[in-house]
Amino acid sequence: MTISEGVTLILCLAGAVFFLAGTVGLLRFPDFFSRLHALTKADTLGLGLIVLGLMLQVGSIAAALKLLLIWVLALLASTTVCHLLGNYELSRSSGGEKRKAGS
Amino acid sequence: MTAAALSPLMAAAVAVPTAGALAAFLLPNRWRAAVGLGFSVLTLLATFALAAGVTLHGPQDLFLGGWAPPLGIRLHLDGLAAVFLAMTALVAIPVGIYARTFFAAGEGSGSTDQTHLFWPLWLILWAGMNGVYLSADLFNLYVMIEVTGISAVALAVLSGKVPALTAGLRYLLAALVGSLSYLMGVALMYGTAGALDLALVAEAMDRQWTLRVAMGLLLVGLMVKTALFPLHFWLPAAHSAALPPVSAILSALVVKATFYLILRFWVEVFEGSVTIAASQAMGGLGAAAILWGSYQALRQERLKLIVAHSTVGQLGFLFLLLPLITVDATAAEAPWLAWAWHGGIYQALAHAFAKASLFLAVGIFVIAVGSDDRRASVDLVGRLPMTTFAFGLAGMSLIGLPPSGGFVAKWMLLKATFASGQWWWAPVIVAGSFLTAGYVFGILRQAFAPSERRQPLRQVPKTLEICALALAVLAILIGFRSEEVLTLLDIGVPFAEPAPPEGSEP
Amino acid sequence: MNPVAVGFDGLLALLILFLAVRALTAPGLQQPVILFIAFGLAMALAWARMRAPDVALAEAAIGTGLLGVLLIDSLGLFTRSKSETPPQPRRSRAASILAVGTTLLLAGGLGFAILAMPEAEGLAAAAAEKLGASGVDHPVTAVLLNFRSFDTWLEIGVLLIAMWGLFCAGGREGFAPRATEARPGTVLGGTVQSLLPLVLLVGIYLLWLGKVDSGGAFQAGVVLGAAGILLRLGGLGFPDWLRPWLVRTLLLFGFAFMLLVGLSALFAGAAFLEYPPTLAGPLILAVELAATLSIGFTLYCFFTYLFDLRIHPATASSES
Amino acid sequence: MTAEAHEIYALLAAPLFAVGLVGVFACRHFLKKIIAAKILGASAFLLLIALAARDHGEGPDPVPHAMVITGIVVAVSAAAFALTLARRIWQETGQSGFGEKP
Repeated sequence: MTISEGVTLILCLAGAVFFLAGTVGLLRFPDFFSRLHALTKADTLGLGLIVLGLMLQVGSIAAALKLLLIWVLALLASTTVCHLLGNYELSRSSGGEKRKAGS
Repeated sequence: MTAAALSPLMAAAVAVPTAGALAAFLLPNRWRAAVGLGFSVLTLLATFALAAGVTLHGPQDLFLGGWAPPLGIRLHLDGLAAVFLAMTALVAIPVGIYARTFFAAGEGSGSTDQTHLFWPLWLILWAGMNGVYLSADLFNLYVMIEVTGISAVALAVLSGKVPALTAGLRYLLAALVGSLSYLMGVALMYGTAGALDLALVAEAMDRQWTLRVAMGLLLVGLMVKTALFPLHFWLPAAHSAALPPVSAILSALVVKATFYLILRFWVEVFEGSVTIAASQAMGGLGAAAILWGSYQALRQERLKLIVAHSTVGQLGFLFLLLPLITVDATAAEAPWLAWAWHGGIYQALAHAFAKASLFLAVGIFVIAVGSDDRRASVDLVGRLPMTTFAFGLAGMSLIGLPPSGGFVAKWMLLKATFASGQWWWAPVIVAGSFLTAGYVFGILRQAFAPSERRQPLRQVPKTLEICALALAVLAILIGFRSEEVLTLLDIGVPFAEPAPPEGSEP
Repeated sequence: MNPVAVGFDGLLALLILFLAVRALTAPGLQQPVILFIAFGLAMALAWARMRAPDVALAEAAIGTGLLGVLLIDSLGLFTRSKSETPPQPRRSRAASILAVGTTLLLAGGLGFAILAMPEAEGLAAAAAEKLGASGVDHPVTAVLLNFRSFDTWLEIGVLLIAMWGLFCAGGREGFAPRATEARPGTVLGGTVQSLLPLVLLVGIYLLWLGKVDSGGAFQAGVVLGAAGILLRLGGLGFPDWLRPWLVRTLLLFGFAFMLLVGLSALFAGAAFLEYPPTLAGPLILAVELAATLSIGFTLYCFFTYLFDLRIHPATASSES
Repeated sequence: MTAEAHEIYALLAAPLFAVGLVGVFACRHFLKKIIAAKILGASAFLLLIALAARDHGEGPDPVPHAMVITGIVVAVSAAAFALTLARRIWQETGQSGFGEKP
């Protein structure tokens, strides 16, 4: 095993651990916002680590950039979706008093 | 006409109605009917040219895109295809004229404007049916079946009313189950035979397990779409809730398209691998359909439901054909094979014209009387003589009274049952005719009965009445001109000799 | 034989089956819809495992993506607009046993048939042999747009027919004028609008890629359609400049264009849909461009029509 | 891709087909019926692709791939049509399944 393969292995395993943690959090956390928190944070980091690990293995710069683009787009999408979900939950659960749980 | 001219004409049988559908959709609403009828006439001409061409030059093949099977898609034209193409076109013209007048008079539209979609949908449905008759490729047939099925459901819900919507969703789900079961059968066949062209698949057929299951899936899928008892559950509601011209199309033509496929698969692809027991089972279902459908028709209170249930029963007669043509090797040259074959196809033709006429006539009754209740249609003979006459003529053919097309069909089927020794189908045929007579005369008696409480009728455009009568006359006329039809029918499908002629082998 | 791979495929197969069963047996509507979307994603993984990336792309984008959006949108309708669903009678025990029994019987019979299937050659060799004359270098694109272009043409037609079906079922031909509902959030709208150039780029890239690799009109069309749907969700209504005649033209453009190509072959004395060998490449690209446009627009219209119908139902005509 | 893998997926098509078919009839809600029909379709696609993966030296067979792409588009078109019908029936009558009292 070369050094780069070793690094890839470590990064991917770390990424998988984050995914696992995020999923456990989604299942175990008590309320909506902490679940959302667990999911998005862990997925973002997990995906990032795996992408980083895979970037070491592809042959060309172009392919590596494509992988990076996947991560950036996933980041954008998850941020937007997280915002929408949070907004929806806020308007649903507290009606008028949006301030309370907003912090 | 040369044989070379037939290839573009075969493509035209699909392409011309499609072009008509697109033109009709693109143009403003007020031009759609004219464009639709114009393209209908063009399609009729193409169809008749194909029938003439196949009579002169024999069966033809067309490789679409210039790619021969096994890779490409083949269209195949023979007598059987030509007869069904012609049947569809002959029903299409009167129904089209009826529809134009019907919608122009503001019937069936209510406050919604989507009825203008009749023309695009009907023409694409026609294109799909022509494709079903011509295509000789398992997967292309799947796509054709879907084109036909989805446009048929869209037409069935054209009125936008709740009963039509509910019946339409049931129809759509049944159609999906049917076509996906068919597709599963296709997948198994492709896996076993490694080809999609019907002639190539037929070569690979044997009594192997996988192919039997594939055959079963394919047949059951097509039976759902043909509404063979007990898979007919979706038909009465869908056919009776649709607008009259649509009901005529659905009942007369659309169910025949999948029956046509069952027939083609049975004699050209499964030939040699179907067992006598399987054919008897199919015949048994047909017999049950005749009795159950006709009995249900007798019990209905609403005119359109009577005619719709009658379709379930009359479709049963078609399936009696299968046990009569499936025989062991000792009877391979028997004369009754041709009788049964001709009788079955004739039943399909006669029913198409008669049923279209009945639905159009009932549509006229409903407009005139203002109610679908059978008890409301009293004392009509003096006031709607032409339509009552049309109903009587079409009913005559449905029952099988001479000299109608229905008589020729049932007579030939009866002859075949006795000649083949399968006498047990004969009582079913006779009982079916009596039950049919029961509901036809039930309506006619009312129409002839003078009544005190007769209500004023609404004015019905004469064109509607002429269209219904024209179809009824066709149903009778094919009883007189059977020789021409049978000559055409025999081209390329000399019975029990399904091998394609030379030149068509890829 | 690689035990890790077999183990992975076995687990994935079990997962797919589990998701399918649960999607149909889970209570309520929300769970089934979510489980069905998960089922679609797992299927996409299965396609990829079987070296069918074209199918994986199509399934993930159309089969799961678009249909998932439509299902989730329906979820809101079915659970909200009428106050309470009537209490469903419990299914009897006998009916459940019948359902399970039928399922097992069917699965057994069909499974046996699949196991007993002999190994037929298939058409891979035939397609490889003719690939050089097809005008493209990717075998799947060659089959779709040349060898079996008749199927593809009709399939684009089915999209159009389904749109007509939607018009009939919805009780209105055409689209509601610019919708007036509030924007769900400026973050979504902003993100979508800033990503739009990238989405268009990806669409064109996929279209161009179809000549040599996995990709093509369907995948590109879906990407364009999805961009439209996101814009709609982001608060951008059906654009005013899309006049009814333009809508109709866009809906049938791909289907009609391919018909014209097919018919001009007839007039040139060739078979329907036959391309002259020297022109096959450019013609296929032109057909794909037209198809992409129509596919993307039709998928967008599926969604928009349903979405509008929820907000502005057609005039009720419930008298029977 | 090992030789065994496509056999696993080919075999998976059988229970999926059965589940989908029974589901179309047994499920009560329109939405679930539509989902069942989609699963039914997926089973046929799965078998076709698994058959294409049987390698005879030229790589995967492109014909079933094209068939399945065609099939997916057709299936989604039909599903969108069915959804429209179901939603319209619900909006007009409040029925979410066949044979319900409004």
